Amino acid sequence: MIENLPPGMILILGALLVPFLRGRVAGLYMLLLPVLGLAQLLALPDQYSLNLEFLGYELQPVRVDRLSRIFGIIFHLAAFLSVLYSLHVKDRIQQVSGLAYAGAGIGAVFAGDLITLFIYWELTAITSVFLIWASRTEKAHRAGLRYLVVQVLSGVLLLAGAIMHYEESGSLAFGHLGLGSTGTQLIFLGFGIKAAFPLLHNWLQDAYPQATPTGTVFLSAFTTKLSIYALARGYAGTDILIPIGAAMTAFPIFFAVLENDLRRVLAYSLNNQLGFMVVGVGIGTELALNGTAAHAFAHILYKALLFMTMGAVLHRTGTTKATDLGGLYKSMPWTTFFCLIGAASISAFPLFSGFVSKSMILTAAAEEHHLGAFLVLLFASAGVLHHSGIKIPFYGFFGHDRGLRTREAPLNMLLAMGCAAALCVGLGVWYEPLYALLPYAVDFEPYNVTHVVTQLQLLLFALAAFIFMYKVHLEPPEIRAIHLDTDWFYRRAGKRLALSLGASVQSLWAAVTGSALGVAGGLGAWVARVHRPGGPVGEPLPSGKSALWAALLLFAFLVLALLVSDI
Amino acid sequence: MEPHPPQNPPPPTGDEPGWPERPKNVRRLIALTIVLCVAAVAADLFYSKHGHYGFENITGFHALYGFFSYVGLVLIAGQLRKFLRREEDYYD
Amino acid sequence: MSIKPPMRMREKVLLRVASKAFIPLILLFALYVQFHGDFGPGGGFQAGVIFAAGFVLFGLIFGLEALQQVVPWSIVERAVALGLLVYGGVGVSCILRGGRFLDYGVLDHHSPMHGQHLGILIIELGVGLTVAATMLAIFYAMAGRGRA
Amino acid sequence: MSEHLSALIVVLPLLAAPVCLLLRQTRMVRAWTSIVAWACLCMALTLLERVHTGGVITYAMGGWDPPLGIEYRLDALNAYLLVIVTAIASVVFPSGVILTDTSLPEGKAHLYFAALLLCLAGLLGITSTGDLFNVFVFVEITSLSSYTLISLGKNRQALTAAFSYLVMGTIGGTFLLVGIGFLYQVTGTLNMNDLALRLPELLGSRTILAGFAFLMVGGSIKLAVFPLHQWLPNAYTHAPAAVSAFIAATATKVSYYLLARIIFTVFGAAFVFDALHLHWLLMPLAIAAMFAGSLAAVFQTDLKRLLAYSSIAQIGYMTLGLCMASETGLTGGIVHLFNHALMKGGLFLAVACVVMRTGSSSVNAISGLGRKMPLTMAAIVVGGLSLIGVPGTAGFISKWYLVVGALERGWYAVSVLILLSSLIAVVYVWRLVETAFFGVPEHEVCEVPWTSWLPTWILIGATLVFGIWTDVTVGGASAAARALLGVTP
Repeated sequence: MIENLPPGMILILGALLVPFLRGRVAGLYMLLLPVLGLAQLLALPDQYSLNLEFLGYELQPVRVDRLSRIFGIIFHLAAFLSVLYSLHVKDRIQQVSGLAYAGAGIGAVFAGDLITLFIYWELTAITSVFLIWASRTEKAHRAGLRYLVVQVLSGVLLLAGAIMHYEESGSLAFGHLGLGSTGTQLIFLGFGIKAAFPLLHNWLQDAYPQATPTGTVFLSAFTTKLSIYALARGYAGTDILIPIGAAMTAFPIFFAVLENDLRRVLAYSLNNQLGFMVVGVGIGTELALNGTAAHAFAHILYKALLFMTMGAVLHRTGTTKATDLGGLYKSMPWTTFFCLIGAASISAFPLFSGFVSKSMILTAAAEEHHLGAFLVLLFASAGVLHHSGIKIPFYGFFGHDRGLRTREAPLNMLLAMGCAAALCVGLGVWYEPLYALLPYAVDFEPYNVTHVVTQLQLLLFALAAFIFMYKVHLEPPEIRAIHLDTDWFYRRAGKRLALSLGASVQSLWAAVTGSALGVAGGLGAWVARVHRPGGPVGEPLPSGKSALWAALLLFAFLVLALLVSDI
Repeated sequence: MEPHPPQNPPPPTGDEPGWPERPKNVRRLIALTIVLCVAAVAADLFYSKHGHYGFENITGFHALYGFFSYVGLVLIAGQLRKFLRREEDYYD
Repeated sequence: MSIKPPMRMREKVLLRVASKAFIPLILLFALYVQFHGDFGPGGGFQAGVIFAAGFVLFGLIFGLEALQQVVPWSIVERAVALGLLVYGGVGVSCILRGGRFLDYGVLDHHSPMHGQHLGILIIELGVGLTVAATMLAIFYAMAGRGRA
Repeated sequence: MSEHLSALIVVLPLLAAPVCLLLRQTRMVRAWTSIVAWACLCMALTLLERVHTGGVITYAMGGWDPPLGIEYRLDALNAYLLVIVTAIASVVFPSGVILTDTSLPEGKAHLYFAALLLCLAGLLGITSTGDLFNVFVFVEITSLSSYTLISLGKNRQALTAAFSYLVMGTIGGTFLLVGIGFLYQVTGTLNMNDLALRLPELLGSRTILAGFAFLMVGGSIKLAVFPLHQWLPNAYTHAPAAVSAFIAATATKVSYYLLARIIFTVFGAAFVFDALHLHWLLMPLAIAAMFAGSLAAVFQTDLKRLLAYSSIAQIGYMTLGLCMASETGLTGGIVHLFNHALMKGGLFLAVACVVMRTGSSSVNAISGLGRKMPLTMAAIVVGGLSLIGVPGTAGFISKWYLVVGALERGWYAVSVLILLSSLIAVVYVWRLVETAFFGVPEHEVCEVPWTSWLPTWILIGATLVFGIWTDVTVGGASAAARALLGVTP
């Protein structure tokens, strides 16, 4: 029985019972669900699959192997930590959707065919949007809708690609796909949207900071890492991923430097960390894939930890804007401490979890002689220190004391942060259990003198650079502002760009965008006018006119019939 | 470049500055960082590096790379801000 | 079309006397058409209309209230139902007697011809009942408009 | 007795209707109607089972053999339809919301139930008969009873809605009759199978072609194919909510059956699609319906109206399946017919529950009801997901077959359009979800009693069950598709 229940189902089905429970029982029950799920997963044999015939297609709803297992384990851990962190929340919608979302993410990881994958893929989109809407603000509402459209679009691309792939190859199995056909290219694009590839990334920075404090913790763990898993499964060793990943590591950090909202900073940093994994998938050697899996594992923990600390700040102060924060270490010492651990982990200081995983990817890049990617990753590693290692703790908890005096985070939040922090340090020191879980046999030692010294040099000098820049007042000040990103293209059409490009270009551009906007706006208005109640389609015609239509159609039929009546 | 906010606004609550806020301690932390930096570069002299690329074996390569990456990042970002900055209610 | 106030109709002696003489004849003729229907022109449909016409005439002359005392609405409604049930009941009884639905031949085991005859007669009766009742119902509905 | 089932399934509700007039008492009539519906369902299931094991069932009315007499002829397709229609009836009729939202005067409920039974009898009659003129008679029985039912809606507009439906319905019925007349004039027969045998030699005849055109347009009016759908939104909006549930879930389905029967059985796919290229006329209409219906649904402010426009879009999907004229495409169309009956029936019942509690069917009425009426709102959510075609729901299965069918024919653009129009459904469904769960409650209400939510959930639950367990629905639909195409299994 327990084997026949696909992993993730315990969480999805269990979530449906949550509304019927009250108080502590509900809390304990929700904590128990990920534990039970993990126990079920660990009880499954090492190589296991469940096959099913559906609509005449061979499906494989469950496929356990080493690659899916490690993602399954970390997803369960993340679900447990997220539930613990959000234990104080009374909102049933958040609880149900959070658990179901985690379950859908887990289910997707164990999907052995593209249809099952698609089903879970869309389920993650549908369940997670509630975590954004649960903020119940107008901004969150709009961001949630944009998020939903992008996520559903990614699923539709996946389905369309899967169907075309099936037409070409006759197989729906989700194994290595490559970029050989239009179908697999569509699937690649669908994965790419969810993995927040450069220029497709903006839904992430747009939506995550709008979610509830606890919702962001859930969101940070599953969606993007699911797509990293999917890329590792289907497109390992695809060269184009290396430049894509390198760009992903580099360009978000510029935005992170400028951004004022610290949760948005973390969203950019999330993007940057995904870049490391994408490069790892692109290199595609055993070492690189091990590094990707390990980095995803470590990353989920420290990123969740960082989002948790910012969530606690938001919970207590109502803001995460750098311009409003500062000096919180006095009121929230434990949160500060955990934040520093998270910062050290993401910056990959030796003895913290980021170090043991990121060095694998860097080494793999060097071994395969991807010089450009290697240098970019190195640059990005120094950049990580800026936004996540320094900016988050410094502006959030130290910096200028703005006189915010509040209480320490609630106990359940502290417990969750403590667990995550313990895991971050634990994996950095005692990394063998993690390495034992990796998809391939590991022949890699993170703590050799070269690794440690070079990493320390990189980080310490970057730190020195921070002090230097801060002292000479070259550090960009925190200001109340937002910075444009690709969402600008769909949130604000191209007029403004023209302003900085000179008058002649401006007028041309304005003409072009003006007419394009005019056409688009006109089309939108036309659709609305025609289909609104009272419009020609949205309101039934009087009988006379509909009778006229009937006559017209009869005429059409008769013409059609008479045209071919010489058969 | 934007005018800097005042470096040390008085804490509005008027309570004692905490340990990390006292200038003496800040100086100590900076000194510690410099010592660690020097130590890290000095360590390069005492073992044989195993970088994959030749340039990695230059003494202090990573230190320089880290320092200039950071400076470059911040300076470029500062320039980008001129183009990308908008008021907070830009999209509203 | 509105009906003129009944009081004035009732006052006209000629109409009252003539209709009193005609109504029984109309009903009798209806019955003739009804039972003659299986051999000659006629049948349940025509008979029902003629039958109802007799009552309508009564209603026109003596007023709606008087007619509704003779044939209350509930009777009309039940008669519609009953007629249909007679019709369908014959069909079902054919099945019960081992034939097909509406296979009158089986109604008389000795002579299918006689069975057919019997079947058509009962069915026409049902039709006549329903049609007459429906006509009256329509009349009630039209005449009752604007009163409630 | 059992060989008479194919006649009894029509006769029983037909004769049960007058019995309502004799019973009169509302409670007894309600119970009677439910029992009749359940009995019909049992008969339909038996018939379906028998068709699948023993092949086509024919029944000669009154012992007169076809083609002279009226023949009832059941194959995999009509047996499947009978099950759908009776299943919906046996869920809707006993429902606690059956009298909600009506303007019935005191003590007149028995007339309403009699009309419901007549409507059921008409639908079952159209489905089972093998005689074209008999089809026309039952079409009229169905139409007349549904005009009555629609006019019983709570608002005064119900009367005008019923009247404009009457006008369009009469035009449709007349077109059917004219078409049947033309065919009879040339062939001298009304039996569909006999027609199918005689027609191939006469297909060049202009009378036949004109008859075909009249039949198509008449059927299209009844089915509410895109530009002829104008009667539908008002009728569904102003009818009593339970009547909308019943009619939306059954009447258009039966009209679809009729069109499919005329195209495939009487005239044959070879003539209609290969020679006449009908799909070049019908397919644009189907696609226009998918988009226009869904887009119009987005802008509606009334729940019933929203669902009505969504129905127009769904009819578009089914018609598209018809145009494909392949086994996969027809399977998709027919299985969508089944699934759409379930989800639209369930959704309209859920709306009836909303009307029962709030007295209004506007979209704002469900604002914030997610907490107050969780079961009803959950039903709307699940039904909506099924309308979109989210995997795990029945809607996904049918859209899957339609997409695959389009790909098989090489109509890649069409398959993309199916997916795109589903995205529009996301918009109107999420509007409901959001209003229900994130809106501010306007009404202080509580959940409806079990007699009302249980029927809703039977239908909605079925969309979930048939979203995963497809043996019965897809199996039945593909058997029906093969029967239409004349492929012997």
